Amino acid sequence: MDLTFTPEEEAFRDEVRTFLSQKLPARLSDKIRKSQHLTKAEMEEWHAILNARGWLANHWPVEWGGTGWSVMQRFIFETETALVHAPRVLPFGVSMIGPVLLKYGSEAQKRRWLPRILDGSDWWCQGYSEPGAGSDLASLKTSAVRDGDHYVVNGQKTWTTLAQYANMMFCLVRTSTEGKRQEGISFLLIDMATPGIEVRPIKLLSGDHEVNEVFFTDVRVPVENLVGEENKGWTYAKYLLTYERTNIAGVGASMAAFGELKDIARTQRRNGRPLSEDPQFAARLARLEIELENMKTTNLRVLVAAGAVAAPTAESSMLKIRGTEIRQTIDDLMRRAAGTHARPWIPESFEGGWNGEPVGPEWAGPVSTHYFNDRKLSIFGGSNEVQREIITKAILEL
Amino acid sequence: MDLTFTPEEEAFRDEVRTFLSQKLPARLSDKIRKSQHLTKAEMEEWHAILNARGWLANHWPVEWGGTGWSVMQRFIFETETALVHAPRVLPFGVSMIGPVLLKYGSEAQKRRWLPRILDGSDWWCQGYSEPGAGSDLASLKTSAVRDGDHYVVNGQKTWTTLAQYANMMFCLVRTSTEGKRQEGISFLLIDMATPGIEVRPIKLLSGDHEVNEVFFTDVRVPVENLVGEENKGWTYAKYLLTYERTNIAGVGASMAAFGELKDIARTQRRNGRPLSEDPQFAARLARLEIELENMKTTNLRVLVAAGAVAAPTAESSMLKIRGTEIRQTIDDLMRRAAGTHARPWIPESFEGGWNGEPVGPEWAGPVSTHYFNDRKLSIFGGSNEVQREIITKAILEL
Amino acid sequence: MDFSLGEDRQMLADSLRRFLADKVPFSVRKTAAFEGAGWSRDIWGQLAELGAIGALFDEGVGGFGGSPFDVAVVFGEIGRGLLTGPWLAALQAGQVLGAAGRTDDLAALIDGTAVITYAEEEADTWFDPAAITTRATAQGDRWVLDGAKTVVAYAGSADRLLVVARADAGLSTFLVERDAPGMTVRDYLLVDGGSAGDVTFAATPATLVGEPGHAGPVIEAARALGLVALAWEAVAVMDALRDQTLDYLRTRKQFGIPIGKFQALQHRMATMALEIEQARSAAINAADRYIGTRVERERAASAAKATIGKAGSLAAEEAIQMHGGIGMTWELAMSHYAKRLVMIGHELGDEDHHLARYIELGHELEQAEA
Amino acid sequence: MDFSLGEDRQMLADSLRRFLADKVPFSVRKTAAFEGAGWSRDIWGQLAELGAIGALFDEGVGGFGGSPFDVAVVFGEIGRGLLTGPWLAALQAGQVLGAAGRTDDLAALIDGTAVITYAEEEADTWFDPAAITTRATAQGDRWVLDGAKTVVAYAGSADRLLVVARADAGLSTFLVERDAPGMTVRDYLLVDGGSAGDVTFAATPATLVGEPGHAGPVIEAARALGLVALAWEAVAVMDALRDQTLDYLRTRKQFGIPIGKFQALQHRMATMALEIEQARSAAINAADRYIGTRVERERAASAAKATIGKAGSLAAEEAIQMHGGIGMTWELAMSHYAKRLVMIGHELGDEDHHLARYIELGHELEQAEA
Repeated sequence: MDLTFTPEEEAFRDEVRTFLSQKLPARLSDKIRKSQHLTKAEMEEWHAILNARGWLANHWPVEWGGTGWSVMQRFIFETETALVHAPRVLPFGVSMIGPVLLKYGSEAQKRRWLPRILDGSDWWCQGYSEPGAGSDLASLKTSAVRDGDHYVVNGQKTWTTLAQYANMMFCLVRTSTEGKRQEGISFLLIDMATPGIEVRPIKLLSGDHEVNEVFFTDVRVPVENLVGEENKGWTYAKYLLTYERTNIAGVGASMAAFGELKDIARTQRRNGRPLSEDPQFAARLARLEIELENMKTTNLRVLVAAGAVAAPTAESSMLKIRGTEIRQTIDDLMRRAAGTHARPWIPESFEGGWNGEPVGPEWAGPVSTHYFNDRKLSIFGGSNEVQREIITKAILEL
Repeated sequence: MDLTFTPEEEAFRDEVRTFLSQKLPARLSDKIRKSQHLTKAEMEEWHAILNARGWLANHWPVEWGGTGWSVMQRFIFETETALVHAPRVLPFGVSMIGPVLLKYGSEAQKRRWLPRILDGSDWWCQGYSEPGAGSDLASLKTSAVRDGDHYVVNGQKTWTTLAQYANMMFCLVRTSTEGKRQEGISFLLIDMATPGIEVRPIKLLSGDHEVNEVFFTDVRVPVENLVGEENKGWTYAKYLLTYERTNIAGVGASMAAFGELKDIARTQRRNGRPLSEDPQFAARLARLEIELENMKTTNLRVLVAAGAVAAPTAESSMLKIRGTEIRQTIDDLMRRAAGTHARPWIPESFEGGWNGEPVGPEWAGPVSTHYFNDRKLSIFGGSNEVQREIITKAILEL
Repeated sequence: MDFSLGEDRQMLADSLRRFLADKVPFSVRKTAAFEGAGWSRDIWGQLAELGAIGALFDEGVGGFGGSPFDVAVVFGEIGRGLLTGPWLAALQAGQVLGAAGRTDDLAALIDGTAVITYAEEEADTWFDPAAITTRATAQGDRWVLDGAKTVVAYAGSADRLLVVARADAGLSTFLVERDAPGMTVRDYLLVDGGSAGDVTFAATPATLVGEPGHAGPVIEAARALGLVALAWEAVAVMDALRDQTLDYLRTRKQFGIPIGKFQALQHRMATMALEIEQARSAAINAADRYIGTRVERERAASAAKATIGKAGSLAAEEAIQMHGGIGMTWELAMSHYAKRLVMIGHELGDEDHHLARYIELGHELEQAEA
Repeated sequence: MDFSLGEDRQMLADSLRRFLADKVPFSVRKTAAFEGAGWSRDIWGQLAELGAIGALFDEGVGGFGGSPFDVAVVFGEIGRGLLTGPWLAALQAGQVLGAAGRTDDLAALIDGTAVITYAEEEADTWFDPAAITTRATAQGDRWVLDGAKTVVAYAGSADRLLVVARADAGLSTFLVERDAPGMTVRDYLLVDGGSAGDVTFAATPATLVGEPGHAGPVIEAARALGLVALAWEAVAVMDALRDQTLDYLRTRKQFGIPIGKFQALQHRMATMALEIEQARSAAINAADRYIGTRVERERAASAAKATIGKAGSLAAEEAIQMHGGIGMTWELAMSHYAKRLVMIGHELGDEDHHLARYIELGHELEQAEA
């Protein structure tokens, strides 16, 4: 039993910290801390900074521009970046299509697409969910019909995160209706500029625009954009869903957010004393802190057990459930801490450059939108119900 | 909207209170308050006192010795008796087999058995559950084979409450294995003195002996002890399960127990102040009190909606779930209030006449056995899972 | 014992429900709630004609209702229709006006000609009137106010403000005209629709309402009635969430069957339904005990707010979760019901505030009994 | 980072596990736990030979372990086997003896020849040593004790008692022989098996252990290690409950299928499994932080106790509920695991006590950092 970092890991952590203190623009971290929206350019800026250091796709093989980091190094990196409110690395290119191409793509596909992920030439989005196929992904209907050296795609995707910025989509399509539903699915790379694609925004209950519907009408996709074999897409899709979950609990981000919450509870006064001394709030805060401390260790245990191979484990379903619950509880306490000042809604204030006067304490401005927006955490990316099903089968063997 | 009792109901409540103050032996209520076990004779004593007043089978028709009370009168009676720690009326005769005979019994059966319930000649027990058939009652296997003017019964019943005191059992038996499982069940009245019956105690985790296994080996039961028609027993069994649920939430008993808990919290000191001023305990207590106040009204709403007919309603499943949860929470806080003194276990002290010195405060003696014993509340009598199924189908229509 | 609303109230409920269903379908509501000042004065006027405002007040002061169960009916329908507008503020302001015998002002409120909002909360009061710092100073037979109020309902579109301020004699109430000199209003929308504003006073002329220094018990009672109103509104919102979620569970299919057939969701829905029934009982209790001793009234009001706070979070979060992605969208009415429910938790004190208050009042009760 | 026990500890764990499985199957345990003094001194002696007691103490004082993870291993196996006996008391008493350099007494404890229990709690102390009232009076170079201790583990079958008492100089620790004059012991069984006793002292001769007035920090540290022990025991009990419940869910059929196929139960089991993993992490943290500053050590210990209190209630209640009727029976091992788990909640301070303490220590930490 040893819960300390090795000297090498300590040195690595210092290296990450130094890098962050030198290279992370305060302009960006300020926005993150204030829950303001990053622009497309700002997200790309951070990717470029990481790529310049060679740390963007840190879990890729070294020969393709990865780092060769251990699981523990990746955990340290993710935690340290979150703690200083660095933007998160968008997963669509680096953590989703990248690993699929690395494992299943042709040599030509790797050479063509992987460098463009690193240098920011492509912004990928994920074409998985459809209106009738959420948790039941295999029931998807968007069709691709072979026509000479093209596929002709018709149908609709939904919940497509940041599709408004994307120029490429990796997309599950149905190429056969025979046999089991899973056996007729293929994995296509689609240029979003192709005629026949329309992206429509979906406004979230919080007022945010993050996700979209994407409609396909006779969209012609070159056959060379098929990944792997026709009708084998399900295998690649599943690989993507279970890959790269070292950060699934979001412990670093929760630690950072909890730190903010604790500061607020110390300074915000209620009934003449700090909120942190209100018995019920103090108890909520303490239970949350204990849960988070436990989660940190649970997360590390799973990582160490997974070892150098970073094998996806069913245990990550536990991390997903409790990790999102913790984050949602932080949001919940933030909103409770704001009292009546959780009610005003000034969407302009969520954008950079807003110079208005806040209503109530500045931190209170985004608490409610944040609370509502983060309800998505337990829904998207495999709902917590789906995670419980995974635990049931893989761990409990029921 | 009017949450007050009518003058007639007020007068009735006073009448019940007067009766209780005059007729309830302090010897019995003291034992109930101290969570001591009543002897068989003591339970019979209380039945006789009620019967002398004509209040034992208060929901039976007047012509068979009932009272003609309204649902509200019965609620008042049940609440008032619980509040002064009167013994509960055992349901097996009065509320279980009685109503079945009233609805489905022959005239001869009514004349024979009903008076014996009232005068205490018979102590009934319920032969429903079997080792393989709990919530799935219809899968029962105990068989009854017709042989002349007798049925010959073989098999086993379990969880038979107070069978150690009973001289009669109403019993579900399988008389046919054809058709649907429910269609081969019959309803028999069995004299416990018949050769071939063996009663074995089941010791509960709390150490209490309340339930039993009952084994039948070639037990001969006269054909006239069949209730209704052969193979129609399922109908009668279901009627019994849904009948007479005005007291299913146990609000009166919970009010009485909560009163005790509140007194304890006021007097028991922890860290130099009363437990009722410990912030976390006070919060637990307040949440419980609010829940109980809400439950009182929910219970009354269901009763008033049910009206004079006392129709069983699916809403009583809600009462069962929350009522038992409240009672279990009271038990839980009692044990927490006792701290280290929840640990000693002196079974002798649960019997009347024990003159030993208690360890810690006297009330602390039975808190843990009570807590463990009352886990049964959410299991027996239709588990809370079964109640949720009923809500799902009958109220939610899912 | 009778848990029906009674014929008159049922008629009022039916007429409000029909009106809102016809005139304020959800698409209209949603637009109104997030544009301009976040409400429709036109609808307000029509509801005034239907008696919705008058029902909040006693006949003795010019209303035609005023029992807590009348308030319950109106706010139940507001909740069901998810209507925005200064309903709660009008209820509290009107109670204060009525208690002071200002029947002319109240008449204008009731017939819809004057919108009078209610300004009690300040940035640091946290629903404790003892912490109010806005000053009222007598200048001859006139009064002026200095100070600031926060999140005042519809401050920008009200005609007058009923303001709670501290005079030398203690807490007092005042009417301030919307265009009074020295007053600034900064308006903003609210998360769940509608609007509010931060208001500042600098030597702002004000008209005293009632006796100076005697406002404490009046505003406490008005708040208790406000809590009854919010409790009934919340229960109606929860009913809507439950029904919308059940509809969704019955129709939405995954793996070829309606997701309502999944037992884990069924059991969670059963729990949600049970919590809603308990919340309804709490709302009934709060209305019933309003006519009682102060401690009974306040205890039941705090019990109701603590109950709907807890049940409301559960119902809102479960409704969104069970809807999945679609539950996250602005498009769906459900998500707005969920937002309203959570935001009710932030009005007039939250769950923890009222649990603490319930405990405190319990100690008072015991001391009184001892 | 390494979450394995390491080779030596794994060997110890394996040998204890084999011994308990062979020599103390559940039927033997159950009989021993509820007869006589509720434990078997014979088994105790054999386990002492296997090194189970020595593993609790540092080599410097004659043990062959003493790290919090050694303690963890021993108590994990005790939990798994649901073993009764004065383990926790020996751990706490031994820590005090070790700190005072009483290696002879400790040696007798370690080799099993002397059973030394630990008497700190009084009827009104509620786990707060500051409230201890048992008096220690110096008479020349001798000491006598006056007062009473409650629920002292195995008081009736111990050879000696390590007693915490208040001298003029402050809290001090003493050894008292079982047959010392003026001492009475009233023995009783415990709800989860085993026994304890109420002890009174009247001018009872006692031997001072350590310096008078310096016991505070020593008994606090001993308690923190006791909390580590209980946390690991509780996690092992929870593991057993989970596995027993999973077995039952897989085999028990209703409506023709194993009840483990019912989704509502599956999702609840997933939650229970998750809570247990979090509790395991809390137990690991408590052991890890034991070697740290006082505040770190005490915070992690209280966090662990609060965690296992909450998770323990859930695991015990869910295990019983999912077993249904059979889960209510004395016959089934499961019900005894459930009882042990709930009763661990009553040892060394409950969930609420440790949550409050965690909050208090947090304030201390902030003041120290500020």
